[in-house]
Amino acid sequence: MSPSLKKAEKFYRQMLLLRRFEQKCAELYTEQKIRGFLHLYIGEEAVATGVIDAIEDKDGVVGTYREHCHAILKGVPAEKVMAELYGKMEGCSRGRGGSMHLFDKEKNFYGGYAIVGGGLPLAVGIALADKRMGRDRVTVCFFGDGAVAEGEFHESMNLAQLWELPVLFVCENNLYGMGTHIERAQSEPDFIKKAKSYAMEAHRVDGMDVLKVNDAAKKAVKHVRSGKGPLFLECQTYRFRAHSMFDPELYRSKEEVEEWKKRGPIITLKKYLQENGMWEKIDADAIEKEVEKEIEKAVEYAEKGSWEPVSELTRFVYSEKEAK
Amino acid sequence: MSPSLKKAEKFYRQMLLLRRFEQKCAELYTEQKIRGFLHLYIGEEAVATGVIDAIEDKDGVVGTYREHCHAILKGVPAEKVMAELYGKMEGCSRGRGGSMHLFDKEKNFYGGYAIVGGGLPLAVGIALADKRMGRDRVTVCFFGDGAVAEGEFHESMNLAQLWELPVLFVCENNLYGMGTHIERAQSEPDFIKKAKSYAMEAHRVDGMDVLKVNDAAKKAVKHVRSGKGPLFLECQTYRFRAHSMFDPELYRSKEEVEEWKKRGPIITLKKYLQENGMWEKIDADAIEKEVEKEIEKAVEYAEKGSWEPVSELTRFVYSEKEAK
Amino acid sequence: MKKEITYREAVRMGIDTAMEKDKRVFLAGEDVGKYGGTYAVSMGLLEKYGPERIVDTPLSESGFTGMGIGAAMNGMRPIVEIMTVNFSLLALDQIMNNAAHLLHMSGGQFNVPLVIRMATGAGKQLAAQHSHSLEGWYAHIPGIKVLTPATVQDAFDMIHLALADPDPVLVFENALLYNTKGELDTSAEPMAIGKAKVMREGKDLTVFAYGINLLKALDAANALEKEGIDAEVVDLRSLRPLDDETIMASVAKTHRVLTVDEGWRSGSISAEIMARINEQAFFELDAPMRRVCSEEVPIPYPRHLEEAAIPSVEKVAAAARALMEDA
Amino acid sequence: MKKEITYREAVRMGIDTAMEKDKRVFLAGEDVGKYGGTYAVSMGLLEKYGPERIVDTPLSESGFTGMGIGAAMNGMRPIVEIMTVNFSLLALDQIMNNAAHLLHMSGGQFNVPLVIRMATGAGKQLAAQHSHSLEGWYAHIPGIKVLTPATVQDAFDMIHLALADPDPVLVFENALLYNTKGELDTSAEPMAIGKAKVMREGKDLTVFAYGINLLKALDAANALEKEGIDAEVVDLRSLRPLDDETIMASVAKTHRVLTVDEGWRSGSISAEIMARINEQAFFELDAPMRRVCSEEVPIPYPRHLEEAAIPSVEKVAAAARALMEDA
Ligand SMILES: Cc1ncc(C[n+]2csc(CCOP(=O)(O)OP(=O)(O)O)c2C)c(N)n1
Ligand SMILES: Cc1ncc(C[n+]2csc(CCOP(=O)(O)OP(=O)(O)O)c2C)c(N)n1
Ligand SMILES: [Mg+2]
Ligand SMILES: [Mg+2]
Repeated sequence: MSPSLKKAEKFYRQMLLLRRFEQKCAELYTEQKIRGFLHLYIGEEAVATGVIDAIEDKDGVVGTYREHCHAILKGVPAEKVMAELYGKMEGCSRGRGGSMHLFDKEKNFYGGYAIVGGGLPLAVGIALADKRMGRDRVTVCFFGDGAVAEGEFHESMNLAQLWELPVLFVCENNLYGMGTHIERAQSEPDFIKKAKSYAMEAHRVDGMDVLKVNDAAKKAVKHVRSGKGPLFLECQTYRFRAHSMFDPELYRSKEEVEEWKKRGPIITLKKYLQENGMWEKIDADAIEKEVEKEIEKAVEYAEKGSWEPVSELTRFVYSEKEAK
Repeated sequence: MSPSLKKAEKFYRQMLLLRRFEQKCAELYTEQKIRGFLHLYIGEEAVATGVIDAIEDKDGVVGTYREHCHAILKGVPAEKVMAELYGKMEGCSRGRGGSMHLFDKEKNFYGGYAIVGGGLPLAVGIALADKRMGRDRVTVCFFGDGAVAEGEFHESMNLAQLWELPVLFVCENNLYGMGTHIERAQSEPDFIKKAKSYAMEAHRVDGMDVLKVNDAAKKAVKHVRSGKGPLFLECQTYRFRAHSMFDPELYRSKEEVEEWKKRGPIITLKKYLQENGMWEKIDADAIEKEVEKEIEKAVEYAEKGSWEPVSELTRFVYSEKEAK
Repeated sequence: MKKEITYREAVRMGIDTAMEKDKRVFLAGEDVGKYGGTYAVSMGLLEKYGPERIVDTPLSESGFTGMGIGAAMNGMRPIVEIMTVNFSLLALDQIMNNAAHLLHMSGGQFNVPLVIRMATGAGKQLAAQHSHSLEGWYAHIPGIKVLTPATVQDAFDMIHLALADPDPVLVFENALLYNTKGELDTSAEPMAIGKAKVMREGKDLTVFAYGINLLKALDAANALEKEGIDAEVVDLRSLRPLDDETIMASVAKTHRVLTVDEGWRSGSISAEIMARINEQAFFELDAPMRRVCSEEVPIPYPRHLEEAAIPSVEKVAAAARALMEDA
Repeated sequence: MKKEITYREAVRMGIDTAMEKDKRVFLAGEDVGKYGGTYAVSMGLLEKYGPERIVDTPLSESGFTGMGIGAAMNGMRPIVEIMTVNFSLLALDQIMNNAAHLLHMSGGQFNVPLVIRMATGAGKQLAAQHSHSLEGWYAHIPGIKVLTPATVQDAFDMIHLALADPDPVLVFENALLYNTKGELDTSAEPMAIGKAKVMREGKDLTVFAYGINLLKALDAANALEKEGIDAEVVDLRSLRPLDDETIMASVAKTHRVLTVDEGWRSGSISAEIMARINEQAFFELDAPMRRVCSEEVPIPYPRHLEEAAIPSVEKVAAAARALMEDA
């Protein structure tokens, strides 16, 4: 713990950017600039922020359909993410993927996957390749509590541990898979027990506190990078918004949401900084303004972007170049 | 423990019947009377014998492709099983299923399933129906150690426990899934830990000792029948023969097999009976002869059976009667 | 008895009336209960029937589909909702190897009176992994039946038809249809499984379609009418079994065939319809049959590319025009 | 350079030579290592390459297929063996939603140079759950390629062709072919993916087939020859892409078409071939096209019923005769 001022400021800036970015997304969705499904990460920012800070550029990330923030944190420019949400050719997936399928090969962002659980086996394979090719790389795989019920979770956990692969499994436990509470989806909601049933090292952390997440993630990444095999990190968090933009939220009370909001990741960090005399050293107003500007820029970039010509629809069904 | 003489004799007779039945099958396979895949249970008889004795006629059984013995023990006449292995219309599945797909609705034998793991969700559903319809019934689902790696195992265990269904999961842990030893298939070979990760009651028993299996099964069935939810019973056993009739057995040593044979289920029971002064009270020769006769009868029945006319090939793709 | 309602309401009423009538019927799937159904189809049913009959499941498509099969084998009448066809691939082993095969491979002993409902189709900008149209593909599997309600009446009727069937029935509800409106007559005798329906009589060509594409075909037919082309439009309704009789009768009348479906072109249900017409009515044909299907690409997110990838009224009309020009 | 070997040996040699040449290639699947492969294809390779390159996997079809996709995305050249096509349904979500779609939905960034091998087909009395022929069904999926080696030469060549391809390639090896023998010329230039091959020239009709049914078609052609019917036989080799050019050229020559495949009749690859010929060569046809496919039943265990359910030399010959009688 006790982060440097620089790190604390970085986290604050990042989480604010993510928050404002997604608030803007919600706005743009009602304006119908963004279409399809839009799953916001608002409330959960501390998880991706704390974890992705703990890895390096060369490391890989596999995400879900709720991956805007992960992509941005991994270095995908916010403007390319926004352009993707618009469906513009300048987007990080050429506009074809939209919100649920962000990709950036250069940034080692291996994608957003919309079939729940579908990304886990890929992470196993990416890590296997790294191990076999002798590369010093870690793959981080994010997924929700809902995914834990899927068969692919089970198979992937076993394979990763059996072959001692460099994967960090990060479970973003926000208590709900859509409208289904974990208690109604899991006969044993204690996920640490599950991880242990694969003999996998496992830790749990308060996912609303970016500093705690970061601490746990650094230890986890160290473990994985050292060749000790995979690790399962459960981050206990909460989604403040609807599951996606269509969701009457009949399955939880306003009070429950309000209760969690009190421990929101940005508030929690701010409180820590205040209590540790760091808050005054940060120019929060300036950060807010910079963030606003970055988002404006992203929107502008997306607005100015172009539509992929229909004539290119069939490009990349297959590769244009031969394999190397 | 300390079974009645009657029970002990029953087990001895049953296991001998199963053993001789399958030895005959192996013979008939080389004579090409039986074709396709043939998976023998030889060495593992104590498991099915001990478990199925613990349930009632009304209870259900779901098996795998290694299910001849389970079918016979559940009351499917040996002759109908043999006719099925011949592919004759008098077989318990009209000859269409063969070795891997024995069915007998009347006997509540819900079938042999050849997709590993594929039977588990069915057992969950059968048990769910019983619970919802208020029937006092238990469903026993048999599967191997190899099946534990499949996603369907994971999903089924969770569903059964979540809904507290009357299923008894019996894992026939014979250490190998085909040629792959459990240590090379499972990052955590301790299956009790796995069951516990679903908060499921779990026990392990020596699967070479029919009396121990029977004891454990009786307790397990009591638990399940009393409405306390499912139970996972691991029976540690060993297959003496090849995985199927095609198998060079490169993956294990002759010594290993011989070591296990010393604790074969029939030998183990015999030794127990001898040590407890029960052996002399059993007319082993008579049993042997009766068993021989029953098998002869079964073969005769199968030989005399008829082939389903080709004109009936398309019958029962869909039901002939309306639903009730 | 007759009233104007949405397709969504018709499905809900179908489930509701069936559950009232038969205690063995239950609905199970992800978020069918507390959430009210992703497409709000089952909204309110949990309150009415309780969690034992409106069963929220964990994300375990293979597990709960297999559960439905087992429950059906054991005397119940489950309706399993697989939220969308896109997730049904995870349950395909259970659907093919168990649901579809059990009756035959058990020699007629175990029938599986299971209903599986799924939302299907593209058109909502949900991108590659959420835009599949695989109902024609499922129609390849012997042992199951495949229904594709396009109208409010069928949305209601087919729930009852499917539940009354002794064998597994898959019902594909195109997600774009949920908000469409139409008249429901609950006292009407439902048209049996396996019957296609001539929705519009015509003499120049026949358009075969189902689900959302039936509406596109009807719109195209209206446009074509103004150009003097008189298209017959047939709602296939059931992709397995296909109604050869109605199909061939229409071919014998119009002698020109256009099929429309949203599956990827190669190997979609259109190919099967064309193959059958070739076999059964070859000499009735005045011109090669044409098909309008989806382009052979994963469906992209942007509206204009998605539209370019799937059938549209314009594409149907254009194909019909071309068909009329064919020698 | 030329030698007579079995199909099994040819596949093994294909894998072996590829692994020697390229360190990025590895083979993973159930029992490919210590057991030597269910069909003994990989026998001896574990000893040669060790467990990091001949990888025994647990029973986790979805998991290890997805693993192969990830490894392919990250610079390796995996060959994933799904023991038989029957188990591939468990991996279908990974194959369709990831392997097939990744390149397109990532806007061209992530290609997936993955090879998936599976044994396919009936004929060994393995009953309903172990007798599927789904390769034609897989050919519906854009983004993958589907190869069906029928000869020893192709069994070898196609491993190399598939590995050289930048995209996912599924190779279906009919289990009955493993023991067949033929000549292998390792120095021959392999015939590209997507090319069909005329295996027997003829002028009266064309039989399109692949895999085991190619052999049946050739046998039927020999029988027909004695009756004065001169059949051309085309080995499709690749079901996706299909070689329209070769197909249409043959139709233009013989004017009569018979397709043979072991998929269930409705919606098998034969329907697609017929649809394309209807579209591209309708006026070349002298008679309706015919197809010989599997009956629409789960394949039963007994020999006589299994034979009745799938294509045979006799059925092909009979269909050819009938085709020649058609007006
Ligand atoms: C296999 C599959 N089943 C169902 C869905 C529909 N669906 C999308 S997200 C979701 C809930 C997932 O919950 P969780 O894994 O906890 O992630 P969260 O949305 O909470 O981040 C569901 C049911 C899907 N996309 N994929
Ligand atoms: C899904 C699936 N994958 C692979 C196979 C091929 N196979 C048949 S049995 C078997 C091993 C199963 O091992 P286990 O569950 O331990 O049962 P055992 O044979 O030892 O009784 C395998 C790999 C199959 N039938 N189904
Ligand atoms: Mg969640
Ligand atoms: Mg085993």
